[in-house]
Amino acid sequence: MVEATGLFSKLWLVPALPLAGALFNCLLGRQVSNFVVSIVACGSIGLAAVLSLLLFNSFLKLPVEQRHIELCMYNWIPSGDFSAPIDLLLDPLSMVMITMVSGVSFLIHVYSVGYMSRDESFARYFFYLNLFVFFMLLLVLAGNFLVLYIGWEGVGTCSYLLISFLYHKQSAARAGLKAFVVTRFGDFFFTLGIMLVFVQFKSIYFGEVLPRAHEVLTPVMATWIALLIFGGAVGKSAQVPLHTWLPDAMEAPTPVSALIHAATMVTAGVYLVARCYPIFQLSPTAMSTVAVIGLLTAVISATIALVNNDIKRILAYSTVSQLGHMFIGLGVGAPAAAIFHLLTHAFAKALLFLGAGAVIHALHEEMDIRRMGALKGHIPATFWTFLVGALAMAGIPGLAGFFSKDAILEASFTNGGVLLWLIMVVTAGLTAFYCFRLFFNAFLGEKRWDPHVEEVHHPAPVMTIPLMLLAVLAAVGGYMGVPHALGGADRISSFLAPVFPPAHHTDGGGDSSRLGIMLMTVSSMVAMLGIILAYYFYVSPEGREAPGRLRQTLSGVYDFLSNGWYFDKIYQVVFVDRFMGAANFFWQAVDTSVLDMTVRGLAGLVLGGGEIVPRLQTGLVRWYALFMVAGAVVIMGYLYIF
Amino acid sequence: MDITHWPVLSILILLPAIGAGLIFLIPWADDFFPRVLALLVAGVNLLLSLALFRAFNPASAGMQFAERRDWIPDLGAGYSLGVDGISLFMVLITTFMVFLALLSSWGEVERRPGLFSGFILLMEAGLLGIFLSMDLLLFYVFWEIMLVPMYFLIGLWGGENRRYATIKLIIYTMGGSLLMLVAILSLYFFHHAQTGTYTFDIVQLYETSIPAYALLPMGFAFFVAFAVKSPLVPFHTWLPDAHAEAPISGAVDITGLLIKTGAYAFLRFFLPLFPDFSASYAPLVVMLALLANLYGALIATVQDDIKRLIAYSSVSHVGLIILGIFVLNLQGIEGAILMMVSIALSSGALFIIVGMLHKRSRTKDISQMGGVWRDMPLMGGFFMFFTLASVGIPGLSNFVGEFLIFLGAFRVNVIYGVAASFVVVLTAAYLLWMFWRVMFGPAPERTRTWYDLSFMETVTLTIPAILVVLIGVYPKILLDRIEPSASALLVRAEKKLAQKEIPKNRLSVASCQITEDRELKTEK
Amino acid sequence: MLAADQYLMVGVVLFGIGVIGFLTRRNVIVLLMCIELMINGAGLAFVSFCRQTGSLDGQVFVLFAMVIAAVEIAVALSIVLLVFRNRATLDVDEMEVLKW
Amino acid sequence: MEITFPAVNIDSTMPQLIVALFAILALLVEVFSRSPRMVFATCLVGLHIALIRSLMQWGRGIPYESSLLAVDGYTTFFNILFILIAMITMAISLSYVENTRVDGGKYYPLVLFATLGMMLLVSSMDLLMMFLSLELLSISMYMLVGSQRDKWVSTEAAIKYILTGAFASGFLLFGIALVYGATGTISFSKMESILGGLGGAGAIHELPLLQIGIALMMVGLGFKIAMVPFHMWAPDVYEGAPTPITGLLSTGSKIAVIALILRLFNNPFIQVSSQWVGILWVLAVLSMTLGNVAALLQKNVKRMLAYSSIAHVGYLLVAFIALSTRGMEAILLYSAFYAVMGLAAFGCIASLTRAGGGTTAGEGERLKAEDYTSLGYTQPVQAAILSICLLSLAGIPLTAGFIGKLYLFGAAVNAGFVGLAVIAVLNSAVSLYYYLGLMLRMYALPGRFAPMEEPVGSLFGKLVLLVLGVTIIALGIYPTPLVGVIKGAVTALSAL
Repeated sequence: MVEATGLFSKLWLVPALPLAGALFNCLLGRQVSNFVVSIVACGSIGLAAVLSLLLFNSFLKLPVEQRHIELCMYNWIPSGDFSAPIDLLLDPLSMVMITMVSGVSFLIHVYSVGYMSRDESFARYFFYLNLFVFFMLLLVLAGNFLVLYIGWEGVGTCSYLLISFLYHKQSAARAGLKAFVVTRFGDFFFTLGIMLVFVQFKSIYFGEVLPRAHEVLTPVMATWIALLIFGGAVGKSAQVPLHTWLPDAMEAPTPVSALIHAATMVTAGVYLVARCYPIFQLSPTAMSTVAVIGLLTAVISATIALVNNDIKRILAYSTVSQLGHMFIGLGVGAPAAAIFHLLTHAFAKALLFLGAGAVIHALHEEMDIRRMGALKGHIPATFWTFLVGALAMAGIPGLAGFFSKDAILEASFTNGGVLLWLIMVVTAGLTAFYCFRLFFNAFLGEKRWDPHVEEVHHPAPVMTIPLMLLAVLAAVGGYMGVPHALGGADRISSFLAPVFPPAHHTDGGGDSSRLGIMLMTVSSMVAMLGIILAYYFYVSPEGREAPGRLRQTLSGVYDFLSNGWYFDKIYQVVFVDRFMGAANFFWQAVDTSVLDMTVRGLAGLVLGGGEIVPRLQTGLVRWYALFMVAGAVVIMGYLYIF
Repeated sequence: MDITHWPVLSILILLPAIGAGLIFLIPWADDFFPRVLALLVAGVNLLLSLALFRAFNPASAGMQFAERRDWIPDLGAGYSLGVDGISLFMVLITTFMVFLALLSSWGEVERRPGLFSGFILLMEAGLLGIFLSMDLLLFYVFWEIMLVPMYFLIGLWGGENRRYATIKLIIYTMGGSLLMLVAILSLYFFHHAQTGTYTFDIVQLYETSIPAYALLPMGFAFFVAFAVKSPLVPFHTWLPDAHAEAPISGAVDITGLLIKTGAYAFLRFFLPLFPDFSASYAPLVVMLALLANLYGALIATVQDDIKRLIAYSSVSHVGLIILGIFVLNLQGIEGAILMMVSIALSSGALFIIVGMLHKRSRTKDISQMGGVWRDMPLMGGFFMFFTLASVGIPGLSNFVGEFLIFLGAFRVNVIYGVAASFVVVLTAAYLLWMFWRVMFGPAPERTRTWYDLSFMETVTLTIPAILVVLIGVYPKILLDRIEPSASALLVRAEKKLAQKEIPKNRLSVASCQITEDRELKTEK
Repeated sequence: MLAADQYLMVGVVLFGIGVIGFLTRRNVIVLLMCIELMINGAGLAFVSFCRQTGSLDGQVFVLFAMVIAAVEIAVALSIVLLVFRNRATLDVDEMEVLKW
Repeated sequence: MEITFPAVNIDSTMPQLIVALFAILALLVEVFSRSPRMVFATCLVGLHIALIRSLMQWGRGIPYESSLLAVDGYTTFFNILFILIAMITMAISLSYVENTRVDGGKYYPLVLFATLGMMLLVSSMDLLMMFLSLELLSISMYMLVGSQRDKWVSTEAAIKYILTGAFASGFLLFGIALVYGATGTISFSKMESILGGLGGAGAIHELPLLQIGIALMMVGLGFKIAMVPFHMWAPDVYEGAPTPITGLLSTGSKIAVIALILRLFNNPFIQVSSQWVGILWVLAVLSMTLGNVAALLQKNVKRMLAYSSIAHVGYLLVAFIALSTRGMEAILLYSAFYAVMGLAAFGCIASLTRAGGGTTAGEGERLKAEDYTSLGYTQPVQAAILSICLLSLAGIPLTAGFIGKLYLFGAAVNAGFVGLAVIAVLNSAVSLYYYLGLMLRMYALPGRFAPMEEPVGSLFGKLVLLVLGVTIIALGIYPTPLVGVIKGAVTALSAL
């Protein structure tokens, strides 16, 4: 552990700057002009991003073994033998994360200035957004579990606030509540995990827990802890079965979806598992659980994305699916690949969402891809950048997504088996298909706009420039991790290596490079196939009827998919209705009936006595005398008996 | 201000009592002056308690600023006051919330606001008396006397059902506490039988060992009295009525403080007096607490009356507090104390907000609201903030207490920890659902006239908001001062258990946390 | 010659008649007479005990009791007069404004 | 057979003599001046002198004891208490008497005679003295109850009281006869030594005459203190009597009889007392419960307080059953407290009477509960004092009532009657409903257009009430001085 010195002692500024921005916008946002608000908001994030880059620069200069810097701020919760300080940890993993988070956040902030310009709650929006960035940075910089938990809950809260941002919409309020409660359900496991960690280690510092994990934990305990922590990740990263909140979260303004529900917050689960990787490594059960959940998620959400018609929901399901990929990567022992995919996905998906935002903006809040089309000529910048994003998502060679996805595919093949790999390749094909289904429907083909749309809104430069920058990142971001097979250095893996202790198996031997190239070829082909199929279905004149026909023949499957595998409905019946039923029962039957009636009954009994007893007092003297005589007789009888 | 040589605790209690006396006795021509007087007194008391906080020695586990005089020497009852880490924050939160209650009810009380302020001051005196008494009889005096102003606050300014609410309040709390009086007397005579001295001094009574046959009924009497006040399911049904029928938010806040006395009394009196009872019945109590936690959350979900909803959420939170106390370890107890402070702040502020809504809407029915955010964004922000605080978002005050309680519970029994943390999910669900129904969605036409917060109202809400953040971010201020007293409490209970040679499996967790030097400190 | 015990029995019977009379009759004057019977019963008991124990206390007591009874009756009659003036009745069962 | 005339110690019986003297003097004044105020003044002067005389006797050991009378610390304590009660009764009567057209010239001397009865009753050392003083007290009270001659309720109360009272006296007298028959003496001290010589409770059981006698005596005495089931007269008479007399009935006459019962069960009947525990246990529970429950929904305030006073007898019995020094202390303490509370409460009601009260029930007086709505804003003094009384009767801390109940229930718990104490506290909880209910009513926020009302009651009356109110609070906060006095009185009784 290295004490923070020099520039690193200013590490706290990275989260503090967005916090300052947030506070400013919270307290004064209503008093100052939108311009000031946006300057403060973007400026604070921008500074944080610059600082992150500077830190990165200095970090790279450190020898590898010193790349673990802790900065303790103060002791937050000291209680007996428990103590949870606010401390920050800068290691390669968090370094990468803060750079990505601050950078992408900055771009999205800038974009938002244009996107939200006409919103009356401009300041509130940036307050939330800045606050979110603060919590996200705190999350990734956390030096112990509880600080991570602050960030974890904080981002969830901001996500809730932003999903419900359009307060007048019932659907937005509903989606916000759902997002919060579902993720909170995951957090329930996470807190238990934290407590279990403390009980086992008497400490919650990453620096103390993780290195000692293999000494302290029995395999069973490791499994428990890993699964509990993974429970949190499942909620936050929208994995099956807790994925249902993310599509609904698309009620949020589009930049929010880009930032929170694509690039950063939802990946926190991946980050968490990666962070606790030493514990997961101790438990094969946990590892396979992670992989299986990831696989299920990837497949299920990819299939749902095939049939959805809401531009943002398609992207949301795509996000869920890609997160599934990352978890597969983690589960099969390739955490570096997962983090790599996290980064490239962040660029690409942020780009796609922002592009989608531009589309929606252009068509006056239209979200249904069936009522779009032919936007290519109207918003060319969006068109081209979106294309880059879609290609990157689809995994076309040369773009960012390709490298990272293939790193995971390769690891799955070697560690997980052919079947796993095959399913993932098919999923990759589906990904390419739905990305381009969306792309073609939105930008090509004929106009199917809503008749009310007379004129297309053209995105302002503040919106297009971030798009372009993200497009560049999505295009070239993959070059930080060109695999050895392609003659690259796979710098990201080696950079992250200190965080992830080597697994017991070796990946990437001399023999594997040829295998790697072969695998890449197959997956690229499948992706191409997906794109071509999408073109055939949605652009080419011959295939125009195909989707309809397909829907007819496979109507059962179609319904199943378009209802999202009926997850929501089942949850409604099994959990929500039951819960409300139980609540009503306890209120009506137990609280107001049994308990309240007991009290009322007792009171009624006494008060009823108050009605009856005075009736003894008839006012008749002889009756009174009778009482006295009776009393005398009873007393004498008592004395006689005893 | 050097207050170490003042009888500062007496002043704290007497000042509001005298203030109330002045308000009641002087035939004021106008309601303005009594209100100003009350605010002044509450303000001075707040400052005084802050000075007390500054002068408080965080390292000491014993009673500080102790005062002791004979009161009824014939009975061995003393006028004996003292403050330690456990009561210090109860005192602070009381003075603070009373001040806030007076501030928030400034424009809210329409009829006889002067009298209203007088009753609030009387409540303050009683509450502080409860928290500062070191003599069981004195404690009982304050414990009982609290009910009178409470009764009047609800009975005079209450809603349509106020009569029912007051009756319930009286039946429950008086029934419970009078039984405790019998138990107190029994304890007192047992002590005499063992030592030959008549005394109500709790430090001496702590040493009394209660014969086995009397343990259960006496423990039960104390338990019921405290459980009613807390209130723990199934003794809780007075609270929703009391909350719902007190239309003035200030009065509700005070009720909020009143229920803290139950949990406080568990800590101060029940644990040290009945460690064996506590230890052997702790699983039962914990079950009850967990049940309360879940039960309150469940019922809160389906409430349409916003005050009832928050009241049931209090029931749920109280379950957590009791859980923290009865897991009998340091984290649990510290968490419980923190939680009491936090809930007073967050629920108190929520009630103030509900009062503000009520002032504008004349309704407590959630279905009559909706879409309020559009016209009252500022209030919405505060509302959101305090709702989130109640939900237990880290960085805000409730989280710290909650987490410590969970941790304490988890260490004792994994099931406790699991059950308690699960309810947090439900808490989030019903509180945010409430928020949604009130603030979000399309706004009905009539809400248009609901104006946003005035300056005064903003100030009223800002102060607790700052404290919520402060405690959430830097709870060390509290924890440092609570810890010596809390561990001394555990040590004492354990020692008493050891004397009785009862298998002390329950307290073993506590023992490993408390260091030797602290034990020595308690000895002094 | 009757034994002392038998005088006592007469006293008890007198007392009992008084009690039963008080419980069964409605006229105020009769009630007062019943009370008189009770007191006389007690007086008889006193006297008979006096004979048994040989002390004079009982006889003294009887004298005082007779005086007291007279006073009581006098006061009662004045109140009865008041009642009669007010209500023109001597039926105790009609004096029931005060009840419950 | 020799007859000894007991010597009378003039010096020691001075307070009693003074009261008697001034009662007669007042009657004479009435004859000559026909001014009630003059009578009032005479009586008050007499009471003051008697008070000073009694105070001088306090703490001087056992000045005097004969076969008829004992003047010890116990008696002196009660003498002072009764004189104070009489003074307060007179004070609260002053404006009431004038407002309700009571014949003050007879009224005040009767109060003095009643007081004399009480004083003699407490100092009685034999059954004859006891019977005579009890009758003196009763007959004075009969007349006082009926002293509102133009009001039917007063007359009805009087006839009911005298009929049932004389009926009870019959029982008492018969009981005395039987006790005399069983023991052969009417002197308390002889009785004690005779019964003590019999050898314990087992032998007592062989004396059916004694047992029946005591039982019949208890009927007569229980009637006086309105103990269930001999309480039936109380609500009616309390309601109908002039309000200050109700106060006197519920305090003075009751306390005197309780003091007597204490003496009886401590001295002559001490061997029998353990047999009575079971009966008294039941009667205590009945009295408390019946009194409180009946009061719950009572709409007439005086009647409510009457039921409440029945309940308070139950509370006193709770401590009585303990049969311990602690219990006696508690009873004495509570009696003193109850005297203040009861008189103050009825004083407040009396003081609310408007001038020129009518002839029918309740007219001119505030008796119905609804008359008390928002009273706190129109008659602040009376409402405040009445509130203090109610709080004290309810046993809320910082009032005398709480300390009293603490002592009472403490004595029961100490003697092992925990169950009884539990019932007693539950009863206290029930009683809050009506005490606090009335209080809440008095402070119900007045409507915007509530009619204004002039304050009633004389300044003098209010001052007296104020003093009583302050006393209740003061004794509630710091009872220590009174506790010391009572300890002295109890020691004196036990020393006999």
